[in-house]
Amino acid sequence: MSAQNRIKGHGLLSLAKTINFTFDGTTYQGLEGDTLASALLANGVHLAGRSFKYHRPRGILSAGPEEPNALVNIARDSTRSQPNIRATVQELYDGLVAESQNRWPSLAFDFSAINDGLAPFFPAGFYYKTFKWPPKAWDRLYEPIIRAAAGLGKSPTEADPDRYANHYAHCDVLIAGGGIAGLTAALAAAKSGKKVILCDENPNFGGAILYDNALEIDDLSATEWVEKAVAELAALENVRLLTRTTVFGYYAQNFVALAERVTEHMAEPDPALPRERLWQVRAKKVILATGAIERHLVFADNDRPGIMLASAAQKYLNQYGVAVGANVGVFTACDSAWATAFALKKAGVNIAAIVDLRDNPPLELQEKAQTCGIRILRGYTITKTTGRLRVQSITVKPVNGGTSEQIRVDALINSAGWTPSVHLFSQSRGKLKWHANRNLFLPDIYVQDCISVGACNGAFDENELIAEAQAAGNATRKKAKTIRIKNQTSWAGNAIGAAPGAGPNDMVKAFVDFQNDVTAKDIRLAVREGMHSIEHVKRFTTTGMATDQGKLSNMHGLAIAAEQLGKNLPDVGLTTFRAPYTPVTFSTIANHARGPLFDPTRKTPMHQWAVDKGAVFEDVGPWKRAWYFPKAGEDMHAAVNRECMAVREKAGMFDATTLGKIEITGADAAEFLNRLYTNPWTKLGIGRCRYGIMCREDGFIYDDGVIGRMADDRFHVTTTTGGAPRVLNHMEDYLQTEFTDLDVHLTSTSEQWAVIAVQGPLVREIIEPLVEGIDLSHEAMPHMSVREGKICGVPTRLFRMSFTGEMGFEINVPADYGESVWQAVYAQGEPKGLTPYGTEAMHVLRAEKGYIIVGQDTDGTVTPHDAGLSWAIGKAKPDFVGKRGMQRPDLVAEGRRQLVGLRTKNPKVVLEEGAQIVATPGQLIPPAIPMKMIGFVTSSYWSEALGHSIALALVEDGHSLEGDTLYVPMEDRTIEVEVTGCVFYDLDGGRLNGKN
Amino acid sequence: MRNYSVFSLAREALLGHKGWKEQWRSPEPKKSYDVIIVGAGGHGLATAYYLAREHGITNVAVIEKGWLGGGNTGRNTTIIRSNYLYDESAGIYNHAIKLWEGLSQELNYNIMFSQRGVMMLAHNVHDVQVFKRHIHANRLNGVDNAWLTPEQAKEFCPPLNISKQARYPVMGAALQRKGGTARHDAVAWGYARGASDRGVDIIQQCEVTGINRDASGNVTGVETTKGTINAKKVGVVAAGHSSVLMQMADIQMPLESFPLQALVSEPVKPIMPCVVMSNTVHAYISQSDKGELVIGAGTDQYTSYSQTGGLHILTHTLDAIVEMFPIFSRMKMLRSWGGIVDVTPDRSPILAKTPVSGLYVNCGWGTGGFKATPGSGHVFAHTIARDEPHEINAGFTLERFRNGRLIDEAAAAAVAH
Amino acid sequence: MLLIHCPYCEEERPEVEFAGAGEAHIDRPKDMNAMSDAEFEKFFFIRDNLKGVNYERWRHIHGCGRFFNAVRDTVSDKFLTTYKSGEKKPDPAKLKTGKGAK
Amino acid sequence: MAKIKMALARPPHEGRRFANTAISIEQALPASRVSLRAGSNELAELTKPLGFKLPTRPGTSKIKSSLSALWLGPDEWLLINSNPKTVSALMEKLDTIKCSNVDISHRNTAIIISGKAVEDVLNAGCPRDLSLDAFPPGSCSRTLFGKIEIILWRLTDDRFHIEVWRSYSEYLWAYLLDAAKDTG
Repeated sequence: MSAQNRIKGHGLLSLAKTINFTFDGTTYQGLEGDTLASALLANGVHLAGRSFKYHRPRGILSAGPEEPNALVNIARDSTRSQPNIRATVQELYDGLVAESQNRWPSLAFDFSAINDGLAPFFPAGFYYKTFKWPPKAWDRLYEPIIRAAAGLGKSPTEADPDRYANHYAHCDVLIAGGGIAGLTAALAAAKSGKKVILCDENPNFGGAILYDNALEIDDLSATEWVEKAVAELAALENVRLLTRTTVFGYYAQNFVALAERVTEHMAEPDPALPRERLWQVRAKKVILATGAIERHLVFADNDRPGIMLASAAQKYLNQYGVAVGANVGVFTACDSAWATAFALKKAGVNIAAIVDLRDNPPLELQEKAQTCGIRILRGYTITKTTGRLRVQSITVKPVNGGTSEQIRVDALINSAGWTPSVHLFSQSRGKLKWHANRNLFLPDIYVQDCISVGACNGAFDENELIAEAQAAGNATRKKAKTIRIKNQTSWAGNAIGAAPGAGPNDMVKAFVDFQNDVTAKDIRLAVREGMHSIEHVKRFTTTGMATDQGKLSNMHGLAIAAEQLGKNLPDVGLTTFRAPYTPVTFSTIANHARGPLFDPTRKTPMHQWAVDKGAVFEDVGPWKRAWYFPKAGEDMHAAVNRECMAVREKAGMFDATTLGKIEITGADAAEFLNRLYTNPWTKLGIGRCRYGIMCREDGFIYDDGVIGRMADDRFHVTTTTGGAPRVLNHMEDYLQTEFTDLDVHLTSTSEQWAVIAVQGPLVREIIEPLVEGIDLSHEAMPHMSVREGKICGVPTRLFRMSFTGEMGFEINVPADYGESVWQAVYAQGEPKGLTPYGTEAMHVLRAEKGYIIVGQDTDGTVTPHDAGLSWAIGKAKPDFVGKRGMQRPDLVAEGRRQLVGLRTKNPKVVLEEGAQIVATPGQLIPPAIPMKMIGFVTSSYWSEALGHSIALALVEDGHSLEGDTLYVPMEDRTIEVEVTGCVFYDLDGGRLNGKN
Repeated sequence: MRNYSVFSLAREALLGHKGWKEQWRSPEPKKSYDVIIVGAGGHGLATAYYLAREHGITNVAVIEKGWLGGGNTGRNTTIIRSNYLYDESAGIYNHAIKLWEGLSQELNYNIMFSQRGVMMLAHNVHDVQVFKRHIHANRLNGVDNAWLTPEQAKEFCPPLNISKQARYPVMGAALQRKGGTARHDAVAWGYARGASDRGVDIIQQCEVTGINRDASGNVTGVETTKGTINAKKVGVVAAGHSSVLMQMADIQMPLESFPLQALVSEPVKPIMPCVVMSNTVHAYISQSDKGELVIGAGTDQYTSYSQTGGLHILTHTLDAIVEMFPIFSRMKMLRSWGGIVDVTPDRSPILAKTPVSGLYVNCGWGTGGFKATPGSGHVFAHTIARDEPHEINAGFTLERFRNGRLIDEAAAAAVAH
Repeated sequence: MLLIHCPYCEEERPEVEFAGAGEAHIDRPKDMNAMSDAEFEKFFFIRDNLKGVNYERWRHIHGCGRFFNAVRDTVSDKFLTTYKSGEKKPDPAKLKTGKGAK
Repeated sequence: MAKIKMALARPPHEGRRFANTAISIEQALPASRVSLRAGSNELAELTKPLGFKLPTRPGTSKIKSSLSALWLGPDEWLLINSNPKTVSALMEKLDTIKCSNVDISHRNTAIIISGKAVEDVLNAGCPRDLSLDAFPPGSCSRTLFGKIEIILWRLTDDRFHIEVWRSYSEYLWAYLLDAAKDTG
């Protein structure tokens, strides 16, 4: 189809550069530089969408981001489907495919439009009053229907292949809005040496001149002036220009968020480019030059396709060379719509009439209208419009009564005047002031280093606007040069609230919020129902809550509510403006943090070796840890049994690198440990280790680990894997803020050392040949000792310790050597049966010995006493963190849950971790709910070495129940268990020294 | 009270809806009341409603600094569940669920309680252990909560990503089918209407500036921006402002108030059939009846009464959402906002008498208060009326921070070590 | 994202480099064992949680690693000042709340 | 006893590099690193073993031949010697002085990033103002990059040295490459 409404000699686009696009399956022709909306209008298409609630046919209303109606789905391909795109903002590209939304079967005939006929039954908030019976029917019947009807577009259904980027930026001056005000401020700031970022949401700078190009600045046409200004700025080093970039959020301390649309306008985007980029800008000063948005008039049936904002019609004409109709009516309370009428007339469009609510519009406008033969209806309103899919006529009537007249039109442009865009100012938490004489909220009290200039500050006159902008931008004392302005368009005059003919007694649909189908009636009803605060009105009617966030509707809603309440408008309150200014893509905010960059994945130096050995990994905090090493045909159970038996009978090796490590140095290191751990440390000899427990002040177990003394003033502390950062922070806190008297320093060495645990009866003979300078004999190096020497020729801190109950060593080597030493040890031991084992086998082995895992066998409510670790509390110590806390009444009371062992009566049954424990079988049949639970299973495994299952549990007064029978009620059965001690294997611990 | 029904709606439709009366009265405060509730959020209004309905105490004022339901009630993500670990928690949240189930009918106000199911994702072995512990405890407490395999989780919530390649693959989920969402404003309005109709005065735009006591320290009423209002009993239900109000009675609270943010997407056709929560990946998401994805973010790290938070908090929320639901990558954030949540050391609420005779407090719900609204109001009304706690809130005392008998839901979900 | 002046690095740094560390000027008693349960409760659980000028601790955890104190208005979130831990509580009356934060 | 086979060092991302017209990223060679902690009274004594006065102005560094000292905190410096073999000697020298010295040569690894787009690429993940006036050559600081902690050290106008814990280096590489995609 060719574009019949494109007018030669108008607009900034080249008629030569045609491109094709499709809308609802029909292919149309547009021009490079078009928006989807301008291209549709060029092709005479006004009908672009359906409303949210009544599914009324809707046309293109605006030419900007405030558009509530023309929302479409655009899909480059199945993975790049994008709902709710504003046709008025989307730039056209060759091959663009757009679909209308929220209609079935077609846009022209939408089945759900039946809602419109039933509208009387669906007033604001109707759903609160019904759908209550029968009780179960709400989420089974009514809600699914309401949900299906609601929603606009469809969510994408495939993962998004595009990339998104982030950029943190800093500047002296950030300017939001690149109209005349923004450009002027930018020039002034840049010339006074400031680092400037200027951004605008449109593809080009210019702002309001995109509507009004009659203006002359310094004897240049507005367009020429803008080009010159932009060129001047682009040439400056200290200026960054960002187009297609929306300032969407204004946060504390001048932290401002921008969304840049990088590729959305391209036919074939370079895959290297991000689709969108988030800019997080810290500005010393923010200049808001966000302009103003024209309001529609609230009158009967003001939502028909073909009815649009006057400024939009002017933009379509002046920028895109598109006439929005051939016989256009004008309905206004503001001078600027007259200018649009004149421009359209000049372009050969018939103006059916200018209907002005005001009795006395400015004389010069009336004279000009007369000279170009436009009919003027002063003091008139519109009481009715016709046309289902496109407006066909308007019915006009004198405001003060009189006879009606129907006038045929094929489009109606209207204006209620201009609303300053104070959204960002309000987001900055500045306070607005109501100016009754102009019906405007304007910035009043600033709380951040920020200034509003131009239309968003109420300066509708270019001379005033430019002076403001120069003053705001200019950081020098120099007086700014004066700029000459000619052919200004007046923005004077406005109307707010319902127009005459849409009053409380008129039974008409006069739309305030188009997308959410909120009429003046709805707002009056809300007030009648007791919604006296604008927040209530908003929530009850949903006005201002659609995707345009009330850019057009807020002021009207306020005015109508105020009128109904008989209050002054500001006393009804103003709903808070919230970020974002316009909707922002989730992934633009997430940007790089997707897929592999969602969260860092930490791997040990031996990770690849485990991968090559076919290990299955588990996530432990940020770490990937080898969980078990299945051989061909083995399931987890078989692999873990094999790994456990290897450790018990021969030897196993385990990657313990992820354990946290902290080097504690300084003359008072031992004293520091005395205060931070429950155990005593002063007497720990050099070369010896001890298991330590850490509590917080509340006396509950916080972390644990083995600590070795390397020198009088140097300790090697280990922490749990997940606890490492927390523990270091906890220690630093006490060191820096409480125990400032101590000479101690803390350094994380978690990643300095790769740690290879070798455990089992054969480990000594396996590693001995690799070790230099350390005597590994029992006598020279007993259990719980540490030595420094060399292994495989590299320095090592070699610990003699065990988390399995077998003789064990933990080989610490500098991380770069970890893999190589691991391989050497494996090569040495493999012939003797040395077997790599994972975290699961480690868990089984330690459970057989009753060693706890903090966070599994304890849960932040368990004291060392509860865990059976009273022996680890330094009774003699005057104080340590947690000592006082564990003396509180409830922590010393009877009936606390204490850690015990459990054996199932049926040895083959393995309890489920987390299973709850009850005392009396009497509760069981019939199951009396609720049951009194006296504890739960914290750890539970099959013990291949013992030939029966084992479990650890926290049980009320557990320590005194040894030998008793308790019950574990499962869904299908009840399991009998016997309470035992925590140690199941090698009760006298002889194996630690290679005995038994 | 004008009955709400499809019939009254139809009748009004033909009369241009001129017949609807205001849903609640907006009276000027009287000199004195039997009970004053400070705070007209869901919990406060519910308390007033049950005082009137269950205990015949109708001479009640609910005093609100702003507009009713304008605090956390109107700002939260409306998740309702009761699959908590400890008996006390399970008790009160399940009490709430039972009340939720009949609430629309009882209030003659559709609060849109939708039992679409709340699914909590397990991403590592430790999560699995913790969730299993919850599931077993819940079963013995009569609370529904079921374990799902990743495949079952995907079947229940098709948009979910259960790929093994995910950074934190889904290892399973705990599903409470009776959990779901409700329409937050409707809850406040429904209770307000019900309370007002029973004689309760709801006084908005009236800030409490002091709590008055007699010589022997007993409460005598409150000072407000609309003058002195007397009452022998005052219940403070002020969420984020609880510390501020309690300080007026010289009571220091174990509370800190943090900013909590939430956001919604543009509305789309139904895609999320249930509520999904992940503590490990830090994201909470559901879809409203309007079609917006409703997403809860985390708290900022500093105390604040500003009702605003940092963008980096939303960044971490949305990267988590996109990780769990890659198909939502191109969805757009439509609106974000902040509330003030009052957090106790053990993350469990305080619903109790105070050392000051005649003063009662209901606070500390942190990020999870909405789900408890009916249960909380119900037992708090009992506590005020009888001057002694209901057995269901007997454990939620102030004293527990002195004797150490905490109800530590947070600790019980301790991080894997 | 707040901008926080680190008294050790002597410049303003983005909030994400810091970790909030709760209310300031709660000292650990020299003799914990002499505390009553009530005193322990106050020390460990009770917080001012003031609406307005608040004294709080921060750690420049991803910077110099130091703990320090700050005076911040919890209504505007503006910092009145920050100071090294161990220094005494500044008098809020003497602190001016300027435009922007700091 | 048989001769022990010497273990091999396998530093992360050995020899890894990326370059386009605007940015170059390369894995730094292994080096000696010591975390040095000392109070103000100890500073004087340290001058001799180090061969220079430690920088005491926040966020500044000092380089003398192969040894560099980076101010990280009021009592904390990172010592880097480009020769990986010198760490034990350095540790021993410091052992004789009242200070805290901990060998972290293997805890950290480093990436060198340079080119005209270097500030843009770093600002994709680092929230700091990296302009020359705010962060001139010689500046160094612990900070954040995306979700990880790094030490950022500016060597010249368009060349940075980034220290990172070894297990985070994979994330750092991936992020830098992602950020570099649309440069050059």
